[in-house]
Amino acid sequence: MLATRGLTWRIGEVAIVDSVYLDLAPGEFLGVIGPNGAGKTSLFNLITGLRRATEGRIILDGQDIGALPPHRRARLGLGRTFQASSVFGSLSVRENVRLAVQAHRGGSMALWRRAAADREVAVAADTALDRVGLAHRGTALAGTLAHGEKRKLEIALLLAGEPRVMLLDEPMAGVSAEDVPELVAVIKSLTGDSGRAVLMVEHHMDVILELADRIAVMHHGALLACDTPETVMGNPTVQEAYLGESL
Amino acid sequence: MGTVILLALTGLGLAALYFLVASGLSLVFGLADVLNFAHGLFLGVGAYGTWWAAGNLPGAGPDGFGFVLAVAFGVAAGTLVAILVELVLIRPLYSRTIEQVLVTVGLSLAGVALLQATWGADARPFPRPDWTRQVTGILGAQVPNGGLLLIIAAVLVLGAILAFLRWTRYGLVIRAGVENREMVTALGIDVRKAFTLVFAIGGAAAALAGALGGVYFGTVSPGQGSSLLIFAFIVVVIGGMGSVVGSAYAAVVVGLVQQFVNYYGTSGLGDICVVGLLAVVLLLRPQGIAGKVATA
Amino acid sequence: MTNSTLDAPPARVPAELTPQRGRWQRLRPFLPLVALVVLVILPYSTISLPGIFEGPVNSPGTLQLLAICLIFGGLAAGYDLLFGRTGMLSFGHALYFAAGVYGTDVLVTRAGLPLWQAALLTITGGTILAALLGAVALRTVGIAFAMVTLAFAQVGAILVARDFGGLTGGEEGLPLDVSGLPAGLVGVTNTVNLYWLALAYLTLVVFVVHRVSGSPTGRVLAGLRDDERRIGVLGLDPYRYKLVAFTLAGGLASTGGVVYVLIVGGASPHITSSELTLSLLVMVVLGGPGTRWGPVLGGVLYMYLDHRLTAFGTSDAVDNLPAVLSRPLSQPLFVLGTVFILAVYFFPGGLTSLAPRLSHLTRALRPQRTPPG
Amino acid sequence: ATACGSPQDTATGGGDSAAPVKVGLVYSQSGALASYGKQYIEGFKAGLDFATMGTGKVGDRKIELTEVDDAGDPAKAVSAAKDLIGKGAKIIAGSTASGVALQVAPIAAQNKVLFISGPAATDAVTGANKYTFRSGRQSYQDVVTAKSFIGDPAGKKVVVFAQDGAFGDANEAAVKTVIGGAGATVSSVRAPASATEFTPFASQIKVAKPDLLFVAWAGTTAPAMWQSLDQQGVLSSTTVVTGLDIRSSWPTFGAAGTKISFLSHYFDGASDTEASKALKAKVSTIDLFHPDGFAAAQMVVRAVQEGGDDVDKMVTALEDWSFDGVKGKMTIRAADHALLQPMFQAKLTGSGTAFTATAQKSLTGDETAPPAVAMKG
Amino acid sequence: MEPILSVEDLSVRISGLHILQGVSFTVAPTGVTVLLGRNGVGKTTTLRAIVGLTPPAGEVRGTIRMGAQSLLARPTHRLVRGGLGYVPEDRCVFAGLTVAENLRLAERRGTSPAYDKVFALFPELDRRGRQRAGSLSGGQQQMLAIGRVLLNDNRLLLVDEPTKGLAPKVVTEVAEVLERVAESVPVLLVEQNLAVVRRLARDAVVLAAGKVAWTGDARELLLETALTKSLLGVGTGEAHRPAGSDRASVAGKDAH
Ligand SMILES: Nc1ncnc2c1ncn2[C@@H]1O[C@H](COP(=O)(O)OP(=O)(O)OP(=O)(O)O)[C@@H](O)[C@H]1O
Ligand SMILES: Nc1ncnc2c1ncn2[C@@H]1O[C@H](COP(=O)(O)OP(=O)(O)OP(=O)(O)O)[C@@H](O)[C@H]1O
Ligand SMILES: CC(C)C[C@H](N)C(=O)O
Ligand SMILES: [Mg+2]
Ligand SMILES: [Mg+2]
Repeated sequence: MLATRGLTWRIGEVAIVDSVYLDLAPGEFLGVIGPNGAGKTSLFNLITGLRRATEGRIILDGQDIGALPPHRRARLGLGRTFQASSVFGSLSVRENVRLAVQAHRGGSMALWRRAAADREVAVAADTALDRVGLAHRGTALAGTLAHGEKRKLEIALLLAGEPRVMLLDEPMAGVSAEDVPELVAVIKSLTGDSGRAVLMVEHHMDVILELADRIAVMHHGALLACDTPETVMGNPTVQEAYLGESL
Repeated sequence: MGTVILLALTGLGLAALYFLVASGLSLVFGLADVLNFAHGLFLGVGAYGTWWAAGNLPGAGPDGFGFVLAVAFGVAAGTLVAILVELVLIRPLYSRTIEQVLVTVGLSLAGVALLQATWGADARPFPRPDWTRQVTGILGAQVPNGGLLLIIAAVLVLGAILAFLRWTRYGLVIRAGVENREMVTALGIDVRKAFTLVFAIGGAAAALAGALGGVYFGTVSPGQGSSLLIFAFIVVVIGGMGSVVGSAYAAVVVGLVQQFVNYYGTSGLGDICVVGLLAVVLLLRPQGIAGKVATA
Repeated sequence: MTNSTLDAPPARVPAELTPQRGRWQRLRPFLPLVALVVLVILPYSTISLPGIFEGPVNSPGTLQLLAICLIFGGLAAGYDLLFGRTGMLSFGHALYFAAGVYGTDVLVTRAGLPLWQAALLTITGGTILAALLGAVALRTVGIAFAMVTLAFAQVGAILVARDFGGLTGGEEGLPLDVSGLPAGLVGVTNTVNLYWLALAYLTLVVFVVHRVSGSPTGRVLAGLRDDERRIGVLGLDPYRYKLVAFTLAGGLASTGGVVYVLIVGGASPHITSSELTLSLLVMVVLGGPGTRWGPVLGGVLYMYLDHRLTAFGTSDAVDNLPAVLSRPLSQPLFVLGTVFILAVYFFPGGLTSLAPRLSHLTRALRPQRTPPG
Repeated sequence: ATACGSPQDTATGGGDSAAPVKVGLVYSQSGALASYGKQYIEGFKAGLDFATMGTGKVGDRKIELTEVDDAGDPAKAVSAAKDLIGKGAKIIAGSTASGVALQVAPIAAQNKVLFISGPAATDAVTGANKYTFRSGRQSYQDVVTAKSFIGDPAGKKVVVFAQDGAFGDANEAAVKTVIGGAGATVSSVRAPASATEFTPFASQIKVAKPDLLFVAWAGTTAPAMWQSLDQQGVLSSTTVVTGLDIRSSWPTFGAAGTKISFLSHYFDGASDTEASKALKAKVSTIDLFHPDGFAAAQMVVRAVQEGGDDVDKMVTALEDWSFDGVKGKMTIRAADHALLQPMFQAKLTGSGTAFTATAQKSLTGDETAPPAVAMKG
Repeated sequence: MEPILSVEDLSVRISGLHILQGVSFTVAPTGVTVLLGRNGVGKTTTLRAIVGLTPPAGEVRGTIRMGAQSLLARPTHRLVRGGLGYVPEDRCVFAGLTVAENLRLAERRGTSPAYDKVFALFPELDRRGRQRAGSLSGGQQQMLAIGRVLLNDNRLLLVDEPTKGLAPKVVTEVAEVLERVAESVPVLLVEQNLAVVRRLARDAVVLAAGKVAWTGDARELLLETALTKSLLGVGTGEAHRPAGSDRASVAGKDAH
């Protein structure tokens, strides 16, 4: 479904992302782990078009999307969340999600219709909010949410876009332990039988282990391994490079 | 040949003037994040300060050491006003960029009007040593000494500012404070001092521009600062905000383009070229010539 | 200390849910209509407000002043579509206004076109101009965008000042040839018609801005203001939406120019200056960016002060003050500038922020009553 | 005090033969032209005193002045004019800046009130419409005066150095007609009004080697411009003519001052008329635009005397009227309301801060008469 | 033992929201005191109030004392110079400055900065001295943020979620660093990672609904599953423990 072929991003001499070959099948959940600075976020930026790769191709459903701007890629079904929450701070939580739903329904340039009157958008937005458990915060300004709540909103925004390939950048970062299972359930429900593929960066190993079908390990911009969780966890290089001593 | 030299050197003189105004603007704008529309006021204060001192301050006058004293007084006055403006008007408004615009626009209107109320709308003859009215023959060109004086002053100011930013602790604090004031404070540094300092430096440079511009033009009038300001802004932006070196390059380019195009092309084309240059530079390199690439 | 009642989140009640539905609240949606009606019938009143206006409300001088204020109210509201609602800081908005003023003036005075044709051509032209220049300028963002728009406007100012082919009259400006104009728009006795025209313009702009902000596109614009990158990742092209807002605002400004040239009876170059754009920004900030009435109030107040302060400066009250005070106070720009500075400290967030604070005040002053069930 | 009225109400002036006559003075009290405006109003008040023998009255009717500041902004001037007309003023005078005069003139015509433009120099006010007059000189008269400096222009080479825009255009055009028409070859060097560095232009002029350089420059950059011309040796190599501005600007010429030939609208001592004595008694030193205000007041008094409240009668009364103004004999030409008036050649002597102007020659109103234009409206 | 910091009846309102509603607790003069609670409960707000960084729209009431000295209403830079070190939640390194410059900035006048200590803990910072901090990865930035504070001697450290978004290996390293630091300086730590909490904390303060819901011995809190469950919503033995949880759970997953 999504594939990268020799994807590389250099700044000067340094390869931040170094010749990455990835394949993501429909319905697959691929976890990405790797030490801080391995290039995980950078890889996401390349795939979603926020950065232009210096070499290599990105293929979505057989089409090379490497030259498209971010919004075109999104329209093709690529959605993502950000490591540092990026929500529309001056809009209410509900408006945030409605905006995402509206974007998904097609960005027609309606200047005269009343946005609030669109029932379908409203319903879809409320559904997404419900799924992440933020329904009770609908009227709050997104900018005033606590960090963990922003993460949830971020996922709601993603959900609203019903993407076919989802890139989640550390969705659990800063989420209180209490809410982790809930979010995990939400993320789990994203894949299911829908044929959606997920690429998720996460440092919470147990979350990765619970969700991922395969795990890719990045190190110094390159893919160190990409295999089933069991194999990856048993790999001594991975242990050395990433997990380190246990507490 | 003589014409080319003359145009080049007078162009550089103009560039020097732009740079003196722009350098402070760029620092304040790029580092303290204040779009200071009242910067022209500092220039006006510098010019009127020098003018006043030459006539009234004991020891000061239009010649020799007296003139140096008058300029020093003008620069001190400009610096003082800049510091006061920062302390009283801008300081309470940091991080409220848009309200700062309102205040600085208000200040530029009120300040110029105040100069006018005090000394009248008409241009006053500017006291200056006789040699600044003369010309120096350089390779067949009769180059105004006032312009040469500006060039020398601008080079000195450029060197001083760079050394300050690069090698002093306050330079470091200024550069960091721009990014995150709060965090600088959280490291135990009183960041507000640094911003006052930036204003003081900018005010001093602008006041110097006012004094030497007065020498160059031969007069002082209340609106002088504001009319230079638009080109100074263009210079700041072409050069890249916050980059003093960028401002220097940009000032040279703008000064020379204006001078040469005005001579060889038709009138008014020089200004249009400069404005066109601004648009082209920004479209190709939105951060300006020397501007730092924004971090993602 | 051990205590485990943990359910309620920190106390906070969203404003929308605060039960505060007095009679007043139910009237609120109709207030704009009421205000409009009052403004429409205002010229029938001979009421005098000494000190505020030179003559009775229905005198030509007062109506002329009001008309100019209304135009700028509308202009500021249109500019806010860019600045307050989309987060685009344009320093070149004066260009589209000037295009409206000079376009109409040149077409009527030099080309002899009937007004309606000139107006139509000008508004179309101004809108296209905004679209074209916007298409280029929007390749940049932030301060760079502000400066590119400033550059374009500056070229406009230079062209007007150069007076190519004697078209614009250079620094002397171009008086409007009224011979072909409808009689109802000419002459002091018909100032009221110009007033109504200005009111219509203001109403149009407020309505358009209101509708657009409430539309799906308006929602995207609000999103752009907060996080443009996110809009792209959601699948919307930020560039297209910004261009639409820019073009629309440009078209509204040109329309304002058409009305303005009729009211003032000519074009003069200082409407092309960057100061005008800056004053638009000042108006919006003065009133409260991103609010429905703030920019309008700001524009009206700015223009009112701009016109009336000249009279204030020459008034006896000022003349009789000691020289230290009367000299600066007789400079209108000194007073105007000082007003801006004070406004920032006394009404942070703009004039519209005054309303909630006033209501706080009245509530605090009112004796506590048990809230109605 | 709520009351209802028609939205088209305007006060109706006078009718009553003892009611005061309302005269609106709209001019620059603040802004860049404030000092011109100040001279104008001083002149006007002195002129009113002179023409009404100190009574301030025409017959039994008091002249009631309302002064309004336009700050140099046409929009404000138009508002003020409409306000004054609405309140019954039949005469508007003032207009320090050309841009203001040009936009107030149509208002006067539309509302059939008398408009007497002030210092605004643009030729376009002349012949603007039936209701518009002028109390000052116009650019064309400046140029004719300049021509008098070079004797026979035939075969001479003349360069006009002027700022961009209408003021420069008008001067260039006038030089082409007046001096070029007399056989000189005229070329021009133009510079943006906003320029601060004049060396390129000075070099261009130097290269052109003209027999006469006519400079039309207004504004605060003028001193820098003169300095550049001087430094590049233009002033010492050719005859340079320009208009003499207000006294406070003289010191800004610096060393250049004595090298320039000035055409002058007026300076203290240029004439020795009854009016000039009366004016001097009031203002001690007469400056450039005092005579314009003085003449305006004389015209107002004449208009009221002959016309009462009837504006058309006022117009007739002013047309073809000759009177003794500060400058000497002034004549209002009926065809286009040009104000024919003496003009002067002047020289500055002294140095640095203390120049004195002396008249070289004066030209009569007929000698400097601009060509008549058709009345536009 | 006299507490190093005592917070009494701290109340913070930010633009109308009553975020902290009378919070009182103390920080012991040695060891780590951990501040726990769900997302949005006001942990960060508490730390920021202590260090004087409440946003302009905010209003702080109550008393905050360090020793005998009241901290309220004193400017942040004074507090910090007085020995209050603060590591913010989102790192806040100066992106445009190099790593070395970031560190140099943190030096305080009149003290000798302990560079060797910092570089021994984070050799990465030494190696990357000339790199611009903005181009560091999230984890590297966190190291810089902590290293910056450790340059100086402090009387109390406030550390907000230092392990957020860090790889397990680095989490361990950071925890070790904090452990060592805590031997000489008391630390008030906000942390979501219970494994880290368990390793470091001596005392715990649990916030809920803008108030203090529980204070006491951290070990006691973590031992009592019922208590943690009711206060924090998790039992210590449950699967969904955040990052850095011990390998046992990893192994457990492996065994599925
Ligand atoms: N714009 C940039 N310029 C220079 N270096 C960069 C830039 N962006 C990222 N880097 C470098 O690229 C490397 C990878 O960064 P990236 O943010 O992708 O890491 P990551 O795997 O997401 O780490 P973490 O888990 O800490 O978020 C880091 O070493 C970082 O310093
Ligand atoms: N500037 C602000 N304006 C309005 N509300 C705010 C502001 N800052 C924080 N809040 C609110 O205060 C509450 C507490 O926020 P705080 O960041 O202190 O929580 P936290 O306990 O640190 O959460 P997390 O674990 O997610 O970091 C949240 O509900 C948040 O919405
Ligand atoms: C300068 C003066 C001679 C007159 C005035 N400036 C005008 O425009 O016309
Ligand atoms: Mg990352
Ligand atoms: Mg927090």
